[in-house]
Amino acid sequence: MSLDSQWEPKIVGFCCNWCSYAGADLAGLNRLSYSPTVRIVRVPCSGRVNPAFIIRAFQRGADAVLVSGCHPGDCHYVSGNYHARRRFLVFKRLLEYVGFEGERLQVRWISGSEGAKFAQTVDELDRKIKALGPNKKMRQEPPGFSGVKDHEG
Amino acid sequence: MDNPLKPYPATIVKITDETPDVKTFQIVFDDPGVWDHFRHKPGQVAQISVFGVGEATISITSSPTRKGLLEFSVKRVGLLTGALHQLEAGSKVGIRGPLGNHFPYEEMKGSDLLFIGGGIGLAPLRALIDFVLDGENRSHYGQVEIIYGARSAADLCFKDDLFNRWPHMPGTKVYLTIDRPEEGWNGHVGFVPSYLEEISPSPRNRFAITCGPPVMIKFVLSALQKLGFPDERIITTLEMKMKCGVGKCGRCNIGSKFVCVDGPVFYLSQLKELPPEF
Amino acid sequence: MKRIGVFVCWCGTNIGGVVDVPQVAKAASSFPGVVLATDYKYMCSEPGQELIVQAIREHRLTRVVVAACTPRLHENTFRKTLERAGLNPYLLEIANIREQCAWAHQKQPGRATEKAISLVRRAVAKASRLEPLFASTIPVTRKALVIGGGIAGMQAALDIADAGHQVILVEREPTIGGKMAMLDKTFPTLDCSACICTPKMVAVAQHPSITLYTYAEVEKVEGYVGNFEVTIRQKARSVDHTKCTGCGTCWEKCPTRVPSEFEQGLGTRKAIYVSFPQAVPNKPVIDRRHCRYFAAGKCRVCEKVCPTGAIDYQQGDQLIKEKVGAIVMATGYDLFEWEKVYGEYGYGRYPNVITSLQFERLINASGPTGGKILRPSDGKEPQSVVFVKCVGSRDPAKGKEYCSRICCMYTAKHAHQVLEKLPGARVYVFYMDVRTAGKAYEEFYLRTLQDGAHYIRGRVSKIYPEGDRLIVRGVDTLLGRQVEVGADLVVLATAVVPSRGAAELARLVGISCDQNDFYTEAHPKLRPVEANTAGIFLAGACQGPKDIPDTVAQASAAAAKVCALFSREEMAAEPTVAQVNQFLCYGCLECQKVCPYRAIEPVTVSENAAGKKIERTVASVNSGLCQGCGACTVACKPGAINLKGFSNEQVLAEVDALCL
Amino acid sequence: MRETARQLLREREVGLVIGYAAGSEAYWVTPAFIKEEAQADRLVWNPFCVNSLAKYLINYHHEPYKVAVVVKGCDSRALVRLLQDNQVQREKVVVIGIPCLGVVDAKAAALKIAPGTRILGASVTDGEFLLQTESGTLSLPRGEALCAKCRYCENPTPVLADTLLAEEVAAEPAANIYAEVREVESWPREKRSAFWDGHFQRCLRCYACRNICPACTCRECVFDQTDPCWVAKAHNLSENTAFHLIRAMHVAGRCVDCGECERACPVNIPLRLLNQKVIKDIKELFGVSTPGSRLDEMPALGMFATEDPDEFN
Amino acid sequence: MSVRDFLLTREGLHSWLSRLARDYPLIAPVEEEKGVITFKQVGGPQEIVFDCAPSTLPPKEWFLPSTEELFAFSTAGGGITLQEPPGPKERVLFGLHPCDVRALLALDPVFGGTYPDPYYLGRRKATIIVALSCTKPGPYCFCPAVGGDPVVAAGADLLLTESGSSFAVKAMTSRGEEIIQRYPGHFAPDEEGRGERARQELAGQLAGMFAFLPDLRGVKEFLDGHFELPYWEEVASRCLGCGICTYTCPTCHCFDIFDQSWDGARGLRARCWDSCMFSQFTRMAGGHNPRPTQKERVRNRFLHKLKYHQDRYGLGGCVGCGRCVAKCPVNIDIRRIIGDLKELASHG
Repeated sequence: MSLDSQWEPKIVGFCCNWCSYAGADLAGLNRLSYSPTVRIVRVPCSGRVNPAFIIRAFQRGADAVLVSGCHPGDCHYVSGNYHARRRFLVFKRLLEYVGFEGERLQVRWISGSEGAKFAQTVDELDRKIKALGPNKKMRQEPPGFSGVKDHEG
Repeated sequence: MDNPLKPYPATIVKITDETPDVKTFQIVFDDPGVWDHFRHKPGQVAQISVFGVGEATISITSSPTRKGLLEFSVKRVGLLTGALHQLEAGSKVGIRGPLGNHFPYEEMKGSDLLFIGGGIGLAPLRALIDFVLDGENRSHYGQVEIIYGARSAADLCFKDDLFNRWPHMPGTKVYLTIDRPEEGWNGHVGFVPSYLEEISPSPRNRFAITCGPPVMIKFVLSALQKLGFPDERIITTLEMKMKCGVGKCGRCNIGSKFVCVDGPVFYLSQLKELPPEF
Repeated sequence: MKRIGVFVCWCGTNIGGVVDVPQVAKAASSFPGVVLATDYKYMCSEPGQELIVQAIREHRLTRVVVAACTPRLHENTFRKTLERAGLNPYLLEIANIREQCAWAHQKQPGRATEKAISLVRRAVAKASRLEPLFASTIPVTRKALVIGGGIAGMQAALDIADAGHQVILVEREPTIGGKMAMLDKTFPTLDCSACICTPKMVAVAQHPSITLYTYAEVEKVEGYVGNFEVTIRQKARSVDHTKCTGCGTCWEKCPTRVPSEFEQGLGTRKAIYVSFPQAVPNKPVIDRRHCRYFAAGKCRVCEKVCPTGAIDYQQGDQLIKEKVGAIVMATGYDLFEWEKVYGEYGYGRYPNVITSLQFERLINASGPTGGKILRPSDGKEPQSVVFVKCVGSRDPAKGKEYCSRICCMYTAKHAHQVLEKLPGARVYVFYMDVRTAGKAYEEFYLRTLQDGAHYIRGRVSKIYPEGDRLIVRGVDTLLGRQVEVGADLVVLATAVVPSRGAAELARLVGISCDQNDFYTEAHPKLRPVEANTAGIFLAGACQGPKDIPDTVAQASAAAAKVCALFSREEMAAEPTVAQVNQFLCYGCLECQKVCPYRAIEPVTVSENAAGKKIERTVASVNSGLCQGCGACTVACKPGAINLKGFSNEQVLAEVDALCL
Repeated sequence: MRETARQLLREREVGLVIGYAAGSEAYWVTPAFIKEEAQADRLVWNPFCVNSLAKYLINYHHEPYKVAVVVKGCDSRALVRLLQDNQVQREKVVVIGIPCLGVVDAKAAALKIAPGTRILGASVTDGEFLLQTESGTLSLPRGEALCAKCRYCENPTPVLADTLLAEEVAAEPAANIYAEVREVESWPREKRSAFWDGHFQRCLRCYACRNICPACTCRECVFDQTDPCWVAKAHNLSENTAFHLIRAMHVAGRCVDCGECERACPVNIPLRLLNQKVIKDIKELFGVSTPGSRLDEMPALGMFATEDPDEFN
Repeated sequence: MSVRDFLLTREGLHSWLSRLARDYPLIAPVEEEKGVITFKQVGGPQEIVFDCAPSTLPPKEWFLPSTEELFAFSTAGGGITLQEPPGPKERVLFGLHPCDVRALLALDPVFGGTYPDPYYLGRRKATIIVALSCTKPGPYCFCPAVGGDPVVAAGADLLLTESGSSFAVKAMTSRGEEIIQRYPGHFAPDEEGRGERARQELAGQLAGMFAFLPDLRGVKEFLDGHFELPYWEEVASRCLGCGICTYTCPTCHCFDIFDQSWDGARGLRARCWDSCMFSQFTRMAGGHNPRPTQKERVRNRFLHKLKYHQDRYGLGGCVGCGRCVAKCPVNIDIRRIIGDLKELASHG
């Protein structure tokens, strides 16, 4: 993908059904305008988000990933977000360690009443990623003649 | 085949439900010219591609005498066969083949033939059965007897052939059995090997060709030996995981033989020479 | 291929005014598996739904994607639509193109359309991976267990029993009644506590549907919602209650006196005792720790005097197994052990520094002083009484961070009572804030002020003796100066904490506690009386400090929840639960550790491995307990445990589709 | 060791002893599976006994007999993890612990020891490994020959053993175990990225790192699954990176820092540097110890504390 | 017949390689990472490692890439279009040792035969092979034991042998001759047979330098008659089941075929290396596995090297490069295996 002015970031969001997805709905309900670059996958809980999902998103060309769940203590499932918190503290550091820009993985606690926070988070992320440009780490092109390694390539 | 790894584009024209987990796919090549050099022989297999999912090795169940189309009976067991089962008539697939060796139909000329099948194992036999029964080929062979069994009546494949076609062909007998008694079944009940012993066909001037689940094959082979069939006239087919189908990818070897090119058809005498890794 | 139908909704102009709906439908028609893509003004309307039903039939659709408003709104609506067309309701996926697209990107219609297409692509990808799901049903044993026989437990038990269900009430003390039975009056109405509490106790005892186990504890809880198996330990009373008539001869004659728990140590009881005269059951138990016979092997006075031969020294603990469908936790509270940390208040060394609950006994007509306010050290009437609030509450350094909620009101009540009973006495109340949220509470507090109580805003820094009096030193933060008050009696409003053993009980029952060991409700707003484990409900102060009306309200609410559960013989379980692939599971049981619902248990499976029969341990999900959070799926390395409806395959396919 | 093995086998206390036998070169050993007393003489213990043997126990999980296994301190952590994960039953294992002064990096030794050399005996001093060969004594300076994982050893003495074959060795005061990790952390992002890309693109996906790893005990690994396909089979930088990152997360909280992955890697990918990063972060973030060092401490990512650090508000 | 032997000075070699790198993709051993020598395209001679013996990974990657596209497919628009990738450009592979060349000869019949594999054969045809005689065996080399010779490289186009300050060059094929003619001025005809002498001299020196040469005599015959041996269990108990031995082996050729597609409509079919050491290698969709335990898998690999390849193609399956010996993390050493089998054979 070229870095021309046409480029828009591709951001995959994982939102828990009970808080953050509702927060995103609320943002819309309140007609808060935010960048359309984030596209959400609904999951029951932030604790359902496997780091492998995020890796896959980066492989497939996502420029950033947003994981969002209930605030600690408010998890619909009691402790899912606490597990998620531990996991993503570690995973984010690992991503940075192997050379990702840390901003490309955002984890945020957004409650069902925080429509504005959702919109703001998305816009902030969008701005950051626009400044960083497209993600190149792990990015694959759709399978065709250049999808896999070939020495003669 | 200038590139043995590249399939011919083809289209499913008809799908028949054989049993709850077996479907028969009628497939024609998109380029009718392919048929002229495809020229499969009974017993050979082909790779069916579902693009985006992969390939599976399936025996060709239609006789080459049925020109212009191929039939494959596929049992749903894994990812690819599962994907295949979801396709509908009109779907595009790829066909790579024909692969492997074939039943020694030339050598069998002049002999009686005894087919012993179990479950989906009738599929490769059917290619030879129809080949032998079709047109003028019939005159080259003696009696044709088919012993076939399945877990239940519903699990019998090719019911039309079994009940409506083969029994009415000259010099042809069909013996059916199912594993357990069930309502509405008046036929034989019991496992194929014991039914074979009951029928006790004479080994004289007769080839026995068997295919079915590994356990069945094991007991059928010993039953046939007990009946006096020589190893050189007992023929079976083997199934191994295959990828390339052309003897290169390395996974279907039994000793130094590759099932994909040296098989799938083996005489018992050959099997006895192979290490027991199948 | 799956035959997928895509239905794009205009939602009038809500979606259609921003997103180019026909273009979305057109784009969707080219997605893999899509055999029909169409649009309609209002999909959720009757004709809209009919359109879907017709299309499912006509095009033999096997999966349906509706692109419309948030699934939180109409997922159920459209599931029913699918059902009407004969399709499994879970073969539906919704693309949220209203809240999360049209409404949020009104100013960028072009990009909104682009995003809508992407969201529909995601939904199609997920739809093609959807599998039919079936709600399973769980049989429900319509019998409830209530743990704790205080006002919360009694109320819950009575409500459930009145609805026609069997109830087992377990109380670890020899009597039910709990803390409320100890109180003198209740604020703000100043009703006699005993007068409203003891009839409840009797009602419980006499209710034909309530089985009462006092002096008993829950030992083990197995099973899951609708199907718990509970083991109750009936502690040895050493008295055969079937023979005992409660005549009282034994405790009259018993030679051993020990401080009474019921009197908060201000009075005594015997080694064979009933806690208080109105106890239910009104039959004694022997406190073996203090009984001479059990301690020294001699005495047997009670046995000798008992007219019915009810004394049974040989009696042992009994284990009782009960099957119940629901459990109500009503374990109440205890007081914060201020003696351990408040050195500045004398570590409990000064007899005239007492807790509010002791004060309740002191002022209670049936209490050790017959309702006279006499100070413990010398039995004199105090002339100056100092109340100190927030002892252990709102004190993260020494006690608890939280507010105990009831102290402001009962201290006002106590102040009022002192001023009423001891005319001329001075009353000082040290406070941080006065919180009087409740019907007629603020009015009551103001009355106490009018009565003449001195409220001093500030913490007490030290209490020390001077002669036979105490000096209470504190700061009046309103005046900004130090104050010292002489006191004959100091009453501490100590923090409310979960009753002793609450955390262990939580572990045993399988629910979770917060950092203060109060039981955690399933949702702080929407499910305040349910524990996080299905079938377990919370009533009263075990969930957090609360006063009697709130406790009773919560108890009745919990009872209502239990009755709702018991309204059918079977309950439907959500089918979006975790499921174990036993082939992949290698039995590390990491999933069990992260499951907040105790829905995962190890089971042993036997299988053939290289010709040998072996047994291995694998995880197994109880779909009755599983709530579908999916925490286990990420804890599982090989992906052996998967979540139906949000499976690994589905989420990966969604990610793939969104990135295209 | 031989005596212990002989005794265990003689008294039928165990049906199998897993230990080390001499390898085909002086600086290699090979795992030995001794079932008969007479075979016990094949067992050796020398500074080349680097392999972790604990994971082999899984293969004998269903055997009726007990198995004895030789473990060093680092290997004992692996054993603890296997016990915690129910992959090994404690009552079916006899743990022969060897307090260890450090083992030799075979790659370094191979530069000093000619192929075909026979080692007659070995000893360890503060500064060197001394090897008796047919042609005299050979010295390997500790600084050059010591295995990287032994430079800072948290458990020179096994944390779990039924018998110890030598005097306990005290752990050195905690040094800067993660100096290399911190070094990489301190690099500019581009440098880190290039560094790991360079390594990951070389990966052959031979899965030796996984197969040798005591934290990898799945019956079927996600990387071998085709539905869902977590990581494609294709060998390229993207898939290889995905492989290594997912693997790092799978062993997060389980990796005992035995260094076997790095040793096994045929193309010298510094895998320990990757896994140590995770160990270090988990320790710093959640205040736990190196996995496997305590039987009562379970994997950190399988639990939580409400007061865990939070960066996600 | 034209002259086939030439001499090349060290400087000449460097300038020739520089020219080659300009004219062709030039592939040669480079030290990719400390201690890891692999064949990579180079910009010039300065990047090349000349004295590796042998490289960490074999050059087979250039004929059977670890991952390679077979064709791209598209089912968009109702039909199917398949498109194969373009064939490789002509390139020069420099620095193969004789064992590596022998390994290619062992692979040729696998990919040729009744079903010629256009991908492998295309690469083979496009590759000019310049081999280099060994000047010193690697620590685990044992090619003489399996019929190899460190100074003979039948199958290469050119063979270079270091001799003092210069290299003896032997054109083994007409293609080799052509390439020499294409670079006049670099090669001096060797009319006095210096090259031959140098090679013989080197062969003499090398003969005693192999640390361990297992005796293969009678081993295949023994294996012909003994499939079931408890010995394999012992080997398997140590084996980790990783793919190191097969991936570093210059003659292992197993591969897997898989499809890759993000949307099911467009994608590609590719193959990548696979290993008979992996448990799922032979496991069928229904769950049956003809080689269910590591014992069968280990046995299959060694029988493949020592017997099956010979049976099928009349060629040895092991060329004695010692790569698997060097890299096996649990020291399963084929030299020892051969020795052990020999011993088992002698004990009947």
